[in-house]
Amino acid sequence: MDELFYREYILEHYRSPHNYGHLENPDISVEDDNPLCGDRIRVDLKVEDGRIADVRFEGKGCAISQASASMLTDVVKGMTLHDTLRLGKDEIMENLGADTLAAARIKCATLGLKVLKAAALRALERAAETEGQRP
Amino acid sequence: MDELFYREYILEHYRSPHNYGHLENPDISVEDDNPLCGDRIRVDLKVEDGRIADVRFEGKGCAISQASASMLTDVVKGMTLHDTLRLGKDEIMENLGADTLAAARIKCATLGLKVLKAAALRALERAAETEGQRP
Amino acid sequence: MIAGTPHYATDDKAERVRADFPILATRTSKGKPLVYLDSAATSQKPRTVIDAISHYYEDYNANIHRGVYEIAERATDAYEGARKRAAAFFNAASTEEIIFTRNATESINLVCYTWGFEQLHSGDGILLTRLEHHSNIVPWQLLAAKTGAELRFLELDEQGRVILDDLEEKLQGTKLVAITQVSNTLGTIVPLERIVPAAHAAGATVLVDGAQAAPHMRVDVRTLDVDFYAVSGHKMLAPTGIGILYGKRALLETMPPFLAGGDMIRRVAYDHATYNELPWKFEAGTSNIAGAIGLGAALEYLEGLDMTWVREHEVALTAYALERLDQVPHLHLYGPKRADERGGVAAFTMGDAHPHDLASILDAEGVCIRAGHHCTMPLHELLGLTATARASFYVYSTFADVDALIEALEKAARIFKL
Amino acid sequence: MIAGTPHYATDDKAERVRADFPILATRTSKGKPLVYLDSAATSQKPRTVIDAISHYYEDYNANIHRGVYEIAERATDAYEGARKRAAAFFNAASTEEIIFTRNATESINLVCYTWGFEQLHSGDGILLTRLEHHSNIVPWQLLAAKTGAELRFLELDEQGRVILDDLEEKLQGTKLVAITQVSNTLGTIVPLERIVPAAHAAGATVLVDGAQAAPHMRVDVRTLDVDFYAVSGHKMLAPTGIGILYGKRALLETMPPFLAGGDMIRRVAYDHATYNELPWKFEAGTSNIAGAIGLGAALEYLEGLDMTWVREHEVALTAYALERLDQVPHLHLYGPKRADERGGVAAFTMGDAHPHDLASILDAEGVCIRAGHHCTMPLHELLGLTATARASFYVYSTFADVDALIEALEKAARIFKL
Ligand SMILES: Cc1ncc(COP(=O)(O)O)c(C=O)c1O
Ligand SMILES: Cc1ncc(COP(=O)(O)O)c(C=O)c1O
Repeated sequence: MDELFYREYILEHYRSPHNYGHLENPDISVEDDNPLCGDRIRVDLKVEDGRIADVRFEGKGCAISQASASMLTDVVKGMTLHDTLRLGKDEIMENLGADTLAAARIKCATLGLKVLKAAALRALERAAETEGQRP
Repeated sequence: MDELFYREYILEHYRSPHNYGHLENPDISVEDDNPLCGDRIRVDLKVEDGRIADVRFEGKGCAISQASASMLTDVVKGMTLHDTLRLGKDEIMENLGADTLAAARIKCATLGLKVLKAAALRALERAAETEGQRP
Repeated sequence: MIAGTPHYATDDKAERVRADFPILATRTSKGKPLVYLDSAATSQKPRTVIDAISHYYEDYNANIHRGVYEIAERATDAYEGARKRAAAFFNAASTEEIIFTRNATESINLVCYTWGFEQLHSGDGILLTRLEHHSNIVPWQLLAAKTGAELRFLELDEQGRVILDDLEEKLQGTKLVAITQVSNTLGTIVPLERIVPAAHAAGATVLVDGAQAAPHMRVDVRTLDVDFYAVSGHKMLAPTGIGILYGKRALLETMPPFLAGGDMIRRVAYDHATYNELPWKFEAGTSNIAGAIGLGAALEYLEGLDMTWVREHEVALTAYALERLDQVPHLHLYGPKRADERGGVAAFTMGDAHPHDLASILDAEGVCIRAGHHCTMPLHELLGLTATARASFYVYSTFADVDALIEALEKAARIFKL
Repeated sequence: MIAGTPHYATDDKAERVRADFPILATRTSKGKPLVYLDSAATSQKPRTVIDAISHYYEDYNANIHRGVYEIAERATDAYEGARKRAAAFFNAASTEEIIFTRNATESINLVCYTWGFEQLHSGDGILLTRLEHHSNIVPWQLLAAKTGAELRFLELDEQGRVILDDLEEKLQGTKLVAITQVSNTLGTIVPLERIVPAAHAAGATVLVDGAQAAPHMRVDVRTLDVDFYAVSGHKMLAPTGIGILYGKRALLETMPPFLAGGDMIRRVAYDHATYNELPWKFEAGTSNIAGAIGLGAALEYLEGLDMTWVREHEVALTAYALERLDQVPHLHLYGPKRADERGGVAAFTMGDAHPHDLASILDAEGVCIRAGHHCTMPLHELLGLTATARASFYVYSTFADVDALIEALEKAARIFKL
């Protein structure tokens, strides 16, 4: 791993994460951790018309997991739930400005995405249920 | 191990063991086996004045264990119990006419000796007890 | 030996295979070439396996799963890569179904201690065959003694083949069928394709002891539909100290952990712990990392040989061995008469020459065979024997090895004046 | 670094030792020399150990204990020779007290499953320290959950040293004391010489987790008077997949077997079995033969180095590391302050730079450290941490390695703008 990987903006996101905190009455709230290193992230979503109207995250862990989650929240605000499900490792690495990362650290980098996708999936499920309940 | 090791007289002892069978009313009878290969030997002793007055053995197993036991009975007949306790691997190997033997086979070769010594020891113990009981 | 028979087709390749096994070029202390006919006890190792181990220690030795640095990543990838290869080799549904153990014995004990002690109760039947190795008898005896479960046995016919006539009957009340796929003594191949469906229909779970099958034939755990499958690496070109337990995921998931400690946990507090996901839940403490990497190399080598050829060669060689052994006076051979009904082992006795004496005389000729009960004491007792001599083959065994065996046996016969 | 200090006396030898370890001459993919500071996770292997393994596979690979032929004899002698060496190394009363296992984790579990489940009952105390590795916590949690025995803990002072003031009190009703000799996280050396006699006086049995002690200092099980002692080979220059359980013979003899199968039996019938003598009663199935032989070579190598020097060098190196780490701004070091009160591990945090980030940045410099909970999650929680960075040393570690560590940490501090 290149030392340059820890670019200034990554440390900025780590120390001053965007969209940090929680939403009042979120539609969805999902939390997960990476048992290998103890990193933990919670994501709150407000959903409107199949889009992420608002997002907050909270977490603790290494600079990579926290900065990556912070950058991700910027990216997904306003995105459709379906589009967030299409996000992958590549987009995360691009956000971080990294070519490669040790496998153990990739799990750090993608923890936020994992939680976000779980949240989006749950939102879609819930929408399908509501749909089914219509008369 | 040298093929020559299986000399004719060893096979003779194997097929026509000396002092084979059992004694009527032996003073001591001890049986043991070699769990690794299943060889088994029983030795009966008649003891008089601290000497082996008569000996028989019975057993099953490989040529080395059975021939070695057979030859041993010839050697110890008339010997004092104390002297039999001094017999060791070297005497056994000399009986067999062998310089070396694989460790696993040495256990075969010395099984008879092991049983005989156990019998001699028991005879000596018993003598000591009788001694102790004398008025 | 008739030149140009189909035998020789497979044998040419075996001759080439030999060059990959450094030990086969050595000589005994008496200067005799090594004729290794004890592969059922443990196999020899190809250069590629030996090198995989050295390479790990010389180049990227590190503990796995938690290291951030480069060699730790490489070690983790190699270890988990071996698991992927094993999953593919046995056609498991996923790597979660492949647990690394020390050997087949530990694999069977793992099932016994976790699934067995949870699932078996007083009166439940455990169905074995009369062929079983001690490792697939004694754990179930201990379990039976503690739980009140009872052992039952499928009997053998005069050729040592498993009698299936009363299978349905014996399956009544049977909760576990624990059977070998290939007997390490008689060579019998057990017809799993008949037993497994019947066992499942009767509601029993099936554990197969694959120690003697996995090295020698293509094993597809999903086609066989076995619930558990136990493997020893050292019998299939891999290092000592590494084995596999395959288990169906649905079963493994319900089982409590076996050994407890590092790596098998998810979270630990002083007063309680939660467990890791499959397969790591069953791998406590630092694994035999080099062993697993060596096993991966062994499976890769076997794939290169092609398991179809492995079995073809074994059948050809066994057929030749049976034919030649049959002609040795006073030699009595045990097990099925047809080579295609057996694995590459031939257990025999010869007149009143005790198997240990035979093995010693053969040793002097550089011919390595096993003598004793081969960890099937009860089967020997059933056959009225305490010991047999056993020659066994593998991918590097050749028709010439069989010839050397026969020649040495003829010498033994002369010594014993048979 | 002051030239001519006593440090350098031991360091000269360490520099020579390095030449015996092939991996230490390698470079990372970025071309950096390897600075391996993760020996508490697993040690590197000297040429002699790697060669002992290859030599076995290339020259005398065979299964042990039952083979009559020459290479089987040689393999048996080498395997049992390793046991003799281990008995001498730890000053056991006899080879019967040395059981080969996979690792320290299995050694502890063996005691838990056999001695533990037989001897511990509802309400019995199991006394641990707050330092324990998961491998010496989770087995006892499982036992406690099944038997109703209860876990107790010796607390730590602010330097992570074990508080003994309430030892007598906590020993009341304690049947088993299961403690580490050296903490793999804080480095704390636990005063066995005070705990063991008190435990025995209170009627308790003592198991010591020697995973981090055996590699680093002379361990004499008879002087320590411990009842059980668990060792991992891979942390003391030996291959992966081999460990030792030392147990006092009188205890081992009363214990039921653990894993069941080949080699651990004396006789087997279909319905019952009798067990082999010590130590084989506890070694079921084909052992990690190459692993044991490699362990023998490792112990021989360590004897050659002299365990007194090993410990001296560790103390000198640790003292130097503590001194230098202490000067790094924002770095917080955990554990005892005096080098002679600790083993060669240094766990630390640095400002708000997460240990994983530190390890990644150090990795780019070729410096291998561990980041995480080091399998002591509860201890980390007690310290209010989720992770630490840890550097650890062994016989091939040098003052130059410490310098490389400090330099890399200073770089990390610059990146993190600490
Ligand atoms: C103190 C301590 N105990 C036990 C263990 C477990 O060792 P292994 O994983 O080799 O079983 C370790 C190794 O991490 C350790 O440091
Ligand atoms: C049929 C069978 N099962 C189980 C085993 C046990 O294998 P291991 O000793 O490698 O655990 C063997 C090996 O001898 C075997 O032949």
